[in-house]
Amino acid sequence: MDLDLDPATLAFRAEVRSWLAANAPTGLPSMDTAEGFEAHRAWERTLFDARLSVVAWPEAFGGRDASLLQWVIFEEEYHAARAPARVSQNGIFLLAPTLFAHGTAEQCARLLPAMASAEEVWAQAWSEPEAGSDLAAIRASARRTDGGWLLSGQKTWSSRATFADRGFGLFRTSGERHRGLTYFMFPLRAPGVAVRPIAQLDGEPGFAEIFLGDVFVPDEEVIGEVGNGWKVAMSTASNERGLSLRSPGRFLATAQRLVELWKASPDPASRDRVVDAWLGAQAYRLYTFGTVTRLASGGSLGAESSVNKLFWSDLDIAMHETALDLLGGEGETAGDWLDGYLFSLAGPIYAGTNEIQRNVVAERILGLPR
Amino acid sequence: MDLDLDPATLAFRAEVRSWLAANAPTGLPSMDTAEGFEAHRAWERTLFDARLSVVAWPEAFGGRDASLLQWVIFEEEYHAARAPARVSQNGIFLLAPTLFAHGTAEQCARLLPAMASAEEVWAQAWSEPEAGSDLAAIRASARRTDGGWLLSGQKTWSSRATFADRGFGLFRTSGERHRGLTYFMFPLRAPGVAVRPIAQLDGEPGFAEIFLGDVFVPDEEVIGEVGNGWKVAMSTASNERGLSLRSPGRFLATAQRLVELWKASPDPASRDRVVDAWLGAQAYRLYTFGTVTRLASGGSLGAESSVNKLFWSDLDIAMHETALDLLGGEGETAGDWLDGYLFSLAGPIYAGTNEIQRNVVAERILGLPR
Amino acid sequence: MKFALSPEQTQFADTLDAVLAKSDVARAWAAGDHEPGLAVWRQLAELGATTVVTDGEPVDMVVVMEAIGYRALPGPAVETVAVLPDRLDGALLATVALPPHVPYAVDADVADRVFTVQDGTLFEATPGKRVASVDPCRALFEVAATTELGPLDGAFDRGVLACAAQLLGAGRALLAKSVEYVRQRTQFGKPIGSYQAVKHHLASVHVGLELARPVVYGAASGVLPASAAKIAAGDAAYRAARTALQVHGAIGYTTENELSLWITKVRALHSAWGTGSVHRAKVMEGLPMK
Amino acid sequence: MKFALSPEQTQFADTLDAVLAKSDVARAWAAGDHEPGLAVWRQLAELGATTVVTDGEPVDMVVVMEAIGYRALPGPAVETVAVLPDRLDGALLATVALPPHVPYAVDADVADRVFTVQDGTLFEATPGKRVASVDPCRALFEVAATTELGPLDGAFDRGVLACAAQLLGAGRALLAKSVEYVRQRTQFGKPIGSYQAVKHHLASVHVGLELARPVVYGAASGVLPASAAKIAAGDAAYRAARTALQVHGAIGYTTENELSLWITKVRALHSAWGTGSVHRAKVMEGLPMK
Repeated sequence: MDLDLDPATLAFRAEVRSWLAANAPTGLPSMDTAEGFEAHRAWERTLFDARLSVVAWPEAFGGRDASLLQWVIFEEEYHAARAPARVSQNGIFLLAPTLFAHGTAEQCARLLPAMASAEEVWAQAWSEPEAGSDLAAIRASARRTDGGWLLSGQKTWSSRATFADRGFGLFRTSGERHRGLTYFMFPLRAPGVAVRPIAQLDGEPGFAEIFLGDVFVPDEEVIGEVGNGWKVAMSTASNERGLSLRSPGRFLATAQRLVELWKASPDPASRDRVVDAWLGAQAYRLYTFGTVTRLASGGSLGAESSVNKLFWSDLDIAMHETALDLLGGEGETAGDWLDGYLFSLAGPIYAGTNEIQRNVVAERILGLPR
Repeated sequence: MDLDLDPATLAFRAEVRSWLAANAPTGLPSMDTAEGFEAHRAWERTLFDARLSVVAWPEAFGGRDASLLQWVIFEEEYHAARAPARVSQNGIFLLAPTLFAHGTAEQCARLLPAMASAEEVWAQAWSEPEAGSDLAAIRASARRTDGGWLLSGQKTWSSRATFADRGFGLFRTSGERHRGLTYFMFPLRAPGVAVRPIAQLDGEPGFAEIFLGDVFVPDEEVIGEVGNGWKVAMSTASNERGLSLRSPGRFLATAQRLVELWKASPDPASRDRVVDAWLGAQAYRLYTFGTVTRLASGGSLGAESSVNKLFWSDLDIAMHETALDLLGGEGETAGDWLDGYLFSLAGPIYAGTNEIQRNVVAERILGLPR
Repeated sequence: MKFALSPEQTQFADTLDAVLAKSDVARAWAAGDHEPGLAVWRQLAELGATTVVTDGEPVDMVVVMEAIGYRALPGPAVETVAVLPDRLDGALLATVALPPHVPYAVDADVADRVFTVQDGTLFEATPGKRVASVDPCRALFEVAATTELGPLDGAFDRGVLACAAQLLGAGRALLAKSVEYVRQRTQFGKPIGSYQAVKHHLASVHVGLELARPVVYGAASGVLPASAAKIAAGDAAYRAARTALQVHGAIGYTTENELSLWITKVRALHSAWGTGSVHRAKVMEGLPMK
Repeated sequence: MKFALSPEQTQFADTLDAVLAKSDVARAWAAGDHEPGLAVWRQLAELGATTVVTDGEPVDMVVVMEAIGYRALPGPAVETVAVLPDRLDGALLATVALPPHVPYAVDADVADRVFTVQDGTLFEATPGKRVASVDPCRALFEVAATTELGPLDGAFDRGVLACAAQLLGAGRALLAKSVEYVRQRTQFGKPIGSYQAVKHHLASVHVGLELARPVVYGAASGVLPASAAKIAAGDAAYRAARTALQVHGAIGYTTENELSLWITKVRALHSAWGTGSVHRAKVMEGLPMK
């Protein structure tokens, strides 16, 4: 399949492919174990040293100023090589876009290189026990103190928080529901912070609860204006749902493995499910190239990111279910496919449940009444 | 498959089977044409003369006092024989249960035999332009006059009204939303009544609009008490959604035809859809026998009829879609299967849309908050 | 492959739609009165829409067929625009049967030229018995081959892609009509479009169409097989049709409402030019092991 | 076939559930501490639940397995209750592998007796390597056949039916837990169970389970093949599991919440004792042309 890529992008693709073939490790332990976390951190450092950790970032922060198209191509190669999952993903895909859009030059210079090299690994801290889909119901608070703020409260379902270094999320600085929130970064390994790991379906503590009791953070840990946290968070929330966290490469690689699994032992009754999985990945790829083209000509990624999320989350589950069904009695024990399956199950839940996303599509894109 | 039927029921089944084999016509023109309507009316008369038109009714009204179980068996045989669709169905399946429950002895004696022989064919008149899912929004009114009522207003989507003799529905006798409604029967061929046929997807006028301008009906055409029409209608609404209008026989017969279609030219990729169709029909059959058993021991068919309706309406469409897909390029022209397909499409809409039925299941059966 | 239409293509699509939007010719066509529809086809021909395959980029053909699908224009569109444009010889409309997947020639009673393709060879043909389609605007005819005209390469694939584009356009129209209806239809005192069930139905339709579109255009660019386009657009449009009927309720079930033109056409096109099963078999065959 | 449980069967089910409801033994079992679970199994054995196949009506076995599924009791339930009850010889638990569809013997580390069935012949067996299941309560073991014990008729079909009944019970539990959760969990100021999307998800689960139940009991009565039961109950329970996770959100994704016991077990049982494809092939094979 020829996408008529320009020579520079083709050269970039070739470089990434050969570098990954030579360098990408396989079989790292789960990043949600202490040992696996450090192994993944070390791998990200290697990636960073090859300037492949954050290719689309400015060179000053460890990137290559690559185009968005090249980043998508990088992701295709990364997943095709079955290179390790990115332990730094909460930082580089969720926090970094916010820093680029709303952070100060000082914040960017101080935080981004260490994020890109995984010297500092970040955990997201969006949810609270009473604030899931209803994120504006946040209760955790920030109280003004000399030169900074005292953070208190409880965050939950914080991915990577079990082993990460720092967190980011919204805290209440006044009583107004949406306008009383401020975007903070904070340490996870500091006095007053307690992290309680929570085991996920695979048995590993992929997320955690974070308890904060008057944890001091200086003023420079606020992103954007005080009281403007909701808008700051929402302006880049589409990154989580849309392009960055789920690039097509992941699904293309899974689809190819599924086709190979089927062809190794073709069950005609399952053929259509396999074709649909493959086609879904192709569709998402071309759709993404369309989005990238639009963004490159100055468009923005708004409610449309909900379309992405609905599609990839359903596709991901369907592909893994198909694989498990193809495996028959071995489906119950199929390590890699089961890991991917359990991971896929979180797709329709996190980053805004799919029910919320369908509301967004209906109201903001189709214009249906609230 | 042996259901351990009692000897009387087995004998009844044998009688029905052999009578239908000898008498059931095939290839009648559509009942929604003038010619077809009369052909169907004549067939129902033949059926009535064999006392097979309304087997579960009392003998006095033309039935056999058959058990509900036997009625289900009758339906299986009727559909397996591919006997004609019942032009009298609105009367015998929707109005008759209401008359049995709420009608006077005089009404039953006067109306039921002529209904059973199709001497009088009935049309339902539930919907109005502004009252579809929201049936209590009815505006058509009944005004008191000497010895009776004057009906005025507009009804729509009235099945069979194009050629039928009489109609039944709710009319407003006071302003209260639910309690201001009264259940009336009325003539369709009388001064002041105008019927405008409406062509359905198959091009035939399967339903119609009814315009009533001060149409006189005597007091004996009210069922139940004045102002109690909503309760009267709802107490037997489950018949439409549940057992009677969609007995398992219809789906068993369709499933068998689908299996034969598939086996004549087996496409392995479609096998599972065919099996699921067959299994769905079997499930609905056994589920119905369970319902019949429960009703026979004094249970009632309430919100559970919504479960029926959701199941059979989805099943019906899935079976016909599968058949059309199996037929390839001929699917576009497949007379019988297309007729059945277009018919099936109405399933999730009429007798309360499936969206309303899912609300009912969630709220009344599962107890979720309104 | 380009991932956006060029300004010229966008303008061409707008021009076509302006012509098509003014036409309300389908009911007349179904009743055998072809003249109003033929007038629209003449306008399209003047705009070059029936010769884009020979004159333009492959994507242009998809632009034309999507526009035709969006407005449910009757006539042998796939056949004239995509399959036989170089056989028109100045005529307006052509039609063709390609057994087994296209057993009949649509609108052979009105097409200027009638063909059949057998095993890759094109024949002139004469129409025989008429067969009823679920879409009253599609008059189907059996055909008998007469003069052999030689090989016709890629005819089926071009037809498949054109059919996919037509389905995509029809699906988009069904969604647009549904959105419009549920915003104004009220029940229980509020627009039915404010109910979450209706919202979610239509949101799913939107997602399906949004992801089908790049597959259709990708197939036009040669990045994906034509079969992929038919699968994606066929399923998305069919879902749009089913949902449109469901949210419209009984009014969508009448031929009085224009919705039925799209609903029956999508059902017909879903069966025409190879079913999902046919095309999934083709796609799987072409998939590499690595 | 009877279409309702007898009063005795209903009472038996209630008695079993009273025993099972008091047990919270799954986490211990998963951690290798079998004693609390074995205590429950001893109570079940005293009630005759492990010998219903030899002593009772076929439907009784389904009653037992549905009850076990509802409470997610760990242990080789299908194997002990349905496949090998006449091979217990006074022991509490037995397990068996039946390749190809049951490649491993579950809980062979704790079962008193271990078997394998090859081509319809029963062998004593010794457990080998342990293999991890998605359900942490299912310890799977490779087995090696030792002494031949002769033919064992109907073993696979009995296992399939028992697995279907267990799935049906698990599906019902998942729905009950979901209903309970969405009634009390509030977001945006109201219970999430008042949102139409949540209502419709759970209504569909209910319909699936309601229609699967008569298929399972129909298979127990010989009216339908065991494969039909596995298809219907497997799909209904799987849908219940997927929906339960979705309406619970992240809390359902933790092993701290008991929901995960059912979710992972349903996924495992969906794969065990023959997949949907295996059983659909069997059903189709058995369908008459008329």
